[in-house]
Amino acid sequence: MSGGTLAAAASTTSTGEALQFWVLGTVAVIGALCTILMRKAVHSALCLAGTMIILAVFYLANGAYFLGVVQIVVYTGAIMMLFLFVVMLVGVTAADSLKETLKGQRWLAALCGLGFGILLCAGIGNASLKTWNGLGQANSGGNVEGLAALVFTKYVFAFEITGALLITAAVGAMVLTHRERTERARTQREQSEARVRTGRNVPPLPAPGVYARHNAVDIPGLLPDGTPSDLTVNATLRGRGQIRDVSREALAELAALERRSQRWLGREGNGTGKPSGSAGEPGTSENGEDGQNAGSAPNPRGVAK
Amino acid sequence: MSFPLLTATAVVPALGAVATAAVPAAQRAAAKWVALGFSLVTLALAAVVLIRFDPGGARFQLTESHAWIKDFGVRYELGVDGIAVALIALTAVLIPFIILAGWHDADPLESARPNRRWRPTQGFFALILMVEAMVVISFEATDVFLFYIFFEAMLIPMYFLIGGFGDRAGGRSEEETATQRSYAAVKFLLYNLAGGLIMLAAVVGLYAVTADQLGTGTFSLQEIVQARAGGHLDMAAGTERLLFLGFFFAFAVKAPLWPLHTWLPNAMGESTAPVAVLITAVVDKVGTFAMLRFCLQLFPEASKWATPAIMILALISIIYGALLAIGQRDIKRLIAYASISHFGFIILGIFAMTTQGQGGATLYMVNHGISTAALMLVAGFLITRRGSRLIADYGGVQKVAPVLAGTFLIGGLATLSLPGLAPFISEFLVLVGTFSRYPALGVIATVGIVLAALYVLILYQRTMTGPVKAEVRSMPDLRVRELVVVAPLIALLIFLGVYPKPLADIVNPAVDHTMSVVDKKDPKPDHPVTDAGWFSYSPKSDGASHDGASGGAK
Amino acid sequence: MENLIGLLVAVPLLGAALLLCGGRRLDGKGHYIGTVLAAASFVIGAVLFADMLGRGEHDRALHSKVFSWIPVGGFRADVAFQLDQLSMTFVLLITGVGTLIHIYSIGYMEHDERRRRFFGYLNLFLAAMLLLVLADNYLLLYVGWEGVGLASYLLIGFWQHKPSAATAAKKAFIVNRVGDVGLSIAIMLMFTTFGTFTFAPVLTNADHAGEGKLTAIGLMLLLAACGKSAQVPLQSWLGDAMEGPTPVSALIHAATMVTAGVYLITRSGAIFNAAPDAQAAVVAVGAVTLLFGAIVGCAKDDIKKALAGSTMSQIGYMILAAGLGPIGYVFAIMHLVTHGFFKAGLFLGAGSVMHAMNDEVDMRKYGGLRKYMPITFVTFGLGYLAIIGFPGLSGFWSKDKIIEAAFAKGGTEGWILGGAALLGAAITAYYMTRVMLLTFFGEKRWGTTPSPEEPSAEPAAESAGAHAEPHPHESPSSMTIPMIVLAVGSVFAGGLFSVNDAFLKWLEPVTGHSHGDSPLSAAAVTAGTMVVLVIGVALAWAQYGRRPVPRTAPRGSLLTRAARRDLLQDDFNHVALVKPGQYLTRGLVYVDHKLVDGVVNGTAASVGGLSGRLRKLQNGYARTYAVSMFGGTAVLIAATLLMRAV
Amino acid sequence: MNPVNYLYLAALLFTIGAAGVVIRRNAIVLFMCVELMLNACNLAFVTFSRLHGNLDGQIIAFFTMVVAAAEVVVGLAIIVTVFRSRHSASVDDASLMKL
Repeated sequence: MSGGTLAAAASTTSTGEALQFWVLGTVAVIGALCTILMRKAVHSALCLAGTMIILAVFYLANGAYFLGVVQIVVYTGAIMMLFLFVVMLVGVTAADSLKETLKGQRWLAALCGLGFGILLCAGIGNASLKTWNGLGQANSGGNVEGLAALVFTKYVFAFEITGALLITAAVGAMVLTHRERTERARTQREQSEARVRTGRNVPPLPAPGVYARHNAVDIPGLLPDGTPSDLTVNATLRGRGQIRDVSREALAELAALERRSQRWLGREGNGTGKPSGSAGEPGTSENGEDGQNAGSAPNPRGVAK
Repeated sequence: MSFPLLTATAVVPALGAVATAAVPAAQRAAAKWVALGFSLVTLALAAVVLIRFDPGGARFQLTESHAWIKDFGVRYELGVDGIAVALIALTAVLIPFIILAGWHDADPLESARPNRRWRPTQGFFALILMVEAMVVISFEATDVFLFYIFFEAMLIPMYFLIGGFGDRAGGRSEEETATQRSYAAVKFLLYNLAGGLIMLAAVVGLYAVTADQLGTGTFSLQEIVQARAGGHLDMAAGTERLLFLGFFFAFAVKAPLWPLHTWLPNAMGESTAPVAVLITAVVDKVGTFAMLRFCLQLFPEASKWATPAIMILALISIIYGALLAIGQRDIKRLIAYASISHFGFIILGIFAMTTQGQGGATLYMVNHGISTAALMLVAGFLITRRGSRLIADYGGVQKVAPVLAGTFLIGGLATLSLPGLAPFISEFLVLVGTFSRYPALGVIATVGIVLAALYVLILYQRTMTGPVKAEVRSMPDLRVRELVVVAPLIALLIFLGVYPKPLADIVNPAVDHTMSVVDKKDPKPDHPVTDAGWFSYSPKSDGASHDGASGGAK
Repeated sequence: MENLIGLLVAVPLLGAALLLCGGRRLDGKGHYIGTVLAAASFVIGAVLFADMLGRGEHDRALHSKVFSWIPVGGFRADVAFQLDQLSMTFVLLITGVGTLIHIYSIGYMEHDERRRRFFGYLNLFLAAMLLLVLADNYLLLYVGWEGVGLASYLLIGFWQHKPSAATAAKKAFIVNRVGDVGLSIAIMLMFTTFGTFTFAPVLTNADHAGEGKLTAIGLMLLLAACGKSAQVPLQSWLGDAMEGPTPVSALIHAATMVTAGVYLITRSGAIFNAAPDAQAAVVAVGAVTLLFGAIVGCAKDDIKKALAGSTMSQIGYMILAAGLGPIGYVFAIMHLVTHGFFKAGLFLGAGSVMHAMNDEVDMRKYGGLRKYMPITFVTFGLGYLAIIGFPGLSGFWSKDKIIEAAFAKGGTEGWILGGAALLGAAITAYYMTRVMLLTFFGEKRWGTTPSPEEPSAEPAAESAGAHAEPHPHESPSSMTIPMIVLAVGSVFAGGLFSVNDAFLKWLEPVTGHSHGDSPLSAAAVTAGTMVVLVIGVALAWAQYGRRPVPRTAPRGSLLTRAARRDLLQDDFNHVALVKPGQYLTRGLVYVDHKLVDGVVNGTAASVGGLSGRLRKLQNGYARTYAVSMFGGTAVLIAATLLMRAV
Repeated sequence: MNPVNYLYLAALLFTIGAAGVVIRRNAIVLFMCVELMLNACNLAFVTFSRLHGNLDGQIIAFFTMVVAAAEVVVGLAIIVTVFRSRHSASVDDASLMKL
């Protein structure tokens, strides 16, 4: 804050501000880069939020106190949260591969980006920005008052119009997201009849698998041969690809059970390894990663108790 | 101010178009009558214009002038000189006949009715009236921009007339006819649009030039001409030439001048005969008219600069068009190429820069309109009877339908400009006008006379004479409606051929003025005769004629 | 009086209008109307003639301006008539012979259902021809000039259902058109030279203009004359023109229209007098044609074509005379008139013969007709004597004078021309005697029916009547009376004219006259003519009189075969003009379609292809568009920076 | 240090944002990149207002924020709707502009 006042006064900045600029600026750039490079939307959002906060600091440093606050409150507070909500809606863990599908897109992007940046900097460079008459007297009556004066005198129409814009936006958002149910909800009878008509999975959909340790909607039920069935999982989760497969451990327990019973019956050697071998085969879900952490989490030892 | 006569003349057909289009789908007969009525009212108005116009009076008469787009100095300026009056009269006279001739042309479409709102008949006649309105106003406009707008807008109704109401007598499958028709329509549109766009560039350029020379840019013909005369406006030779070329290109496409002519045979061949008449007798005249009014008067110097090239092109058009007409197998295409040849004559006359040449060219526009209308319409009647456009499908028609054959022959004779019929006068004037300045060109152009005789007589011989073909044996002669269409045209041809003086008197002052703008004088005869009146000539007897004889001996 | 002149033209024109627009209801009496109107114009002509005789020699000319026709700038053409002795002569000839032929046609065309139209065309022709000779300026003359062309086109092609007739008509019109080009160019030249093309001022000031211009004008006029009067090299149409009905051949292609060329040259005498080169050309054309026509006439077996050949050569005489300048003008016109009489008579006779012979035209299938159709024989015979120049008959007076004039031209030129004229006279005697013998003497050769493929001019040849046994009979009086009248004319006209040079005195004020300096005395020339005459007749007699004539023509010498084909004129035209023309047009049609149009379509196609490729850029991926926007912005910035820098 | 560096920083951020818009397929991330660009602009505005010594730049930045907020609201709403119908938030899947 103090650095800000200093900067607002002087044409050149204090070392403090310079230091602040270099440090935070680097962070901001890194944040921005992360925003566009992270595979998961959530991470991007967080990085962006960071960058924005830094920008808020810079606003303050540039003597735009009001804006700085607004930046933090509105952007980092509201807008980024809105983003996060949508990310949740679309799927937190969903990460899109950074593999480029469009031919030559990367190169073009890089080229344009470089050219653009260089040109921009060149532009700033040969612009004659020598005399910095700071915001001293502009902010003399207080930054907020100054802004208010401007907003309600010079920019009053623009101000009103932005108000209208916001209202419109709000209404628009509601209209867009609100889904009117046009047709009557189908009764169970109709649904069953439809199922029979189509002939695909005639009985009602199976419930998700429920175990003593995993009681979650994102865990598919197991088929007799131990493979998971996606039918048992909510469509949205399936759409996001968030299915945790636990078929492997179930099979492992089965195998352990057999081994123990065999030990008791005193017949060793024959048949061992087969079920365990068979146990290894299934349990490949479409999301290997999830399969991994799902498999690694529990230990078979506890099951015995 | 007085009653805006010129505006009325243009607005009435426009209203007629609207009214005709508004006639409900059920009664198409009514639509036809409405269209005919409005065209007749237009004719009456044109007659009034003709009467109110005073040949000896001011250059532009019955003028109207209102500011339109102030910022660009565009004005709604109307005014007619003798040339415009003559051409307006021609248009107003021809349209009723075109409508009458096309009385049943749009009917075949009615049979296939996709829905209630489908009413081609109304559309057909409405479009014709629309074209009339636009043509008339572009004859009247003395503001370049105003002219340009209607010069271009004309294309829209024409496009639909060609593409929508084609000639079904191609002797081809329905879809092939359709493709040919749309090809012709698109070709017509593209050619003329190309010309028009280049002209638009020139129009803008003209505005720019006037703007930075006169201070305020203007499109008004009179202002620019006066400014030039007063020396306030002197364009650099280069710019003037470019602008001239921009204008001329558009007009040359419309006219059409070789080698920009190829759209005409397609358009005329594929469209119905009345529409073909509309194209060649009415719409194309705007092109030649505009050469006289805009090219020559806005850019006199450039016109003189370009004259040799244009004369050569016109000459090529004359000979080339005639030769191709001889080579055609399709009646309507033959007439189209004949028209190309005639347009060559018109342009030749315009750029000969002699009173005879330009006066002849103007008369030629009128006469060619009438004669081609007569020939083409009769050809149309013939084609609808036999259902084929190929010359080879006819023969001996004269035996079964003598009246039809007779009218056809008269139309043909007019086309080969037989003395006693109107076109002769204009053609001869053009030739004299050309000859008196460019003897060689004049002589070559005269060869066109022989070629014209060739293609007309070959056409007549192959279709009308010879043993009667089986297909034409049951061909009916002209009906009353058709006779009503043709007879007045022929009467007009004969009248204007015998007594063209009234027309000439209207045209001459305008032509003289154009000449004065271009400041060209007619070449003087080498041995002008003092007294051109009649006095008895008696050769010196014996003695004098001795040396005549001895002269023969030496 | 002046107003009567206009009436002279208007009356037959009215007749034409009536008959052509009148429709079927006039079919019954159309021919009477036509004839009466023709006669009326003759009467008017006679009245004017009487009036003209009543006036002094130098103020005989009348002039009447009807209205101003084309006034454009310096270009002033009036519809105005000028009736002087020269025009008067033609008026009488045209209306007189015309009327007679109208009468003749009443009988001749009796069985034609389109007789009304035929008379309409005849009246149209009269009107046009009168306009031609009465016009007081070249442009109006041009109107008549093409008008007679049109009439002749319509009449030659009167039996249009016959392709041969239609083709002949077209050919006639187009060849004439070539001549008309000459006339129109001549008019333009006059306009550029004198600023007017009215006879009087042009002719009075002719000698002021440069000789080069005058020569050009003269040559152009000659070209016109060649076209209309079937002179070499534009003579090819006359033979085919015989496809028309015989009265037409008599009126248009023998008596009047084809002589228009002679009128033109005589009328423009002043110009030719001042342009010796042009005159020389005229003379050459005349001499060549008179031999050419005569030779063709000798070879033809078709009676009408033979007569056509003779017409050609007789007109050759006239042109020759006219080309001689003041020495010859009068005699040219005189021969024109007498020729009008006897050639019309001969044609009518031929027509009557064909009428009798079921329209058979091949003379080798005639023979011995004199006892079957005496009147025809006598009239035809008189015409024959007249044309070969039998002493005392019309042809003798006029042709003899021309030969004299030819010699009077003086110098070697004179000798050559005179010789040609004499030779022509001999050949004339030969082929006319041949015609006479083949037709009227010898034993009858028409017993068997003519086979259809033999040349036949008249349409009835196709009808059943042709194949019946022909039984010659004398024609109805409506046909014989005109023949008799014409025969009388062809006997006495020449003599009448020559009584103390009446005709010479009559025309001199208009054409001027000079006697030239003849190396031979008139008597000598006359003697020479007589000798060659006898030789010609004797030859013909030796060939056709003594021994019987084969029904089918012998192969004949090379010259004969060439002559049968009009001395290869048509073949020449075909090879030199028609074929190349056809190739040219075909080629141009191809070029127009492939080249001129091809360029356009090619452009269209290429644009289409290009856009098709560009379309691929629009792949629908928002990010691609984003990149382009990004790049675009970069470019914009660069542009602004450059602007700033510059 | 010369405050012009703020401008350089803004330019850099803007470019990065633009590049992100071009590179990323996920609509949400795309939007974040747009936000980044807007913020870069705001920074520039603020710096300029410091340069000129008046508050107009800040006003503009303020408006920009408001507009950005509105844009985000609507945009995200659209994304949600699209996701509902197509079960995907990738912009490439919505290549419907091509017929």
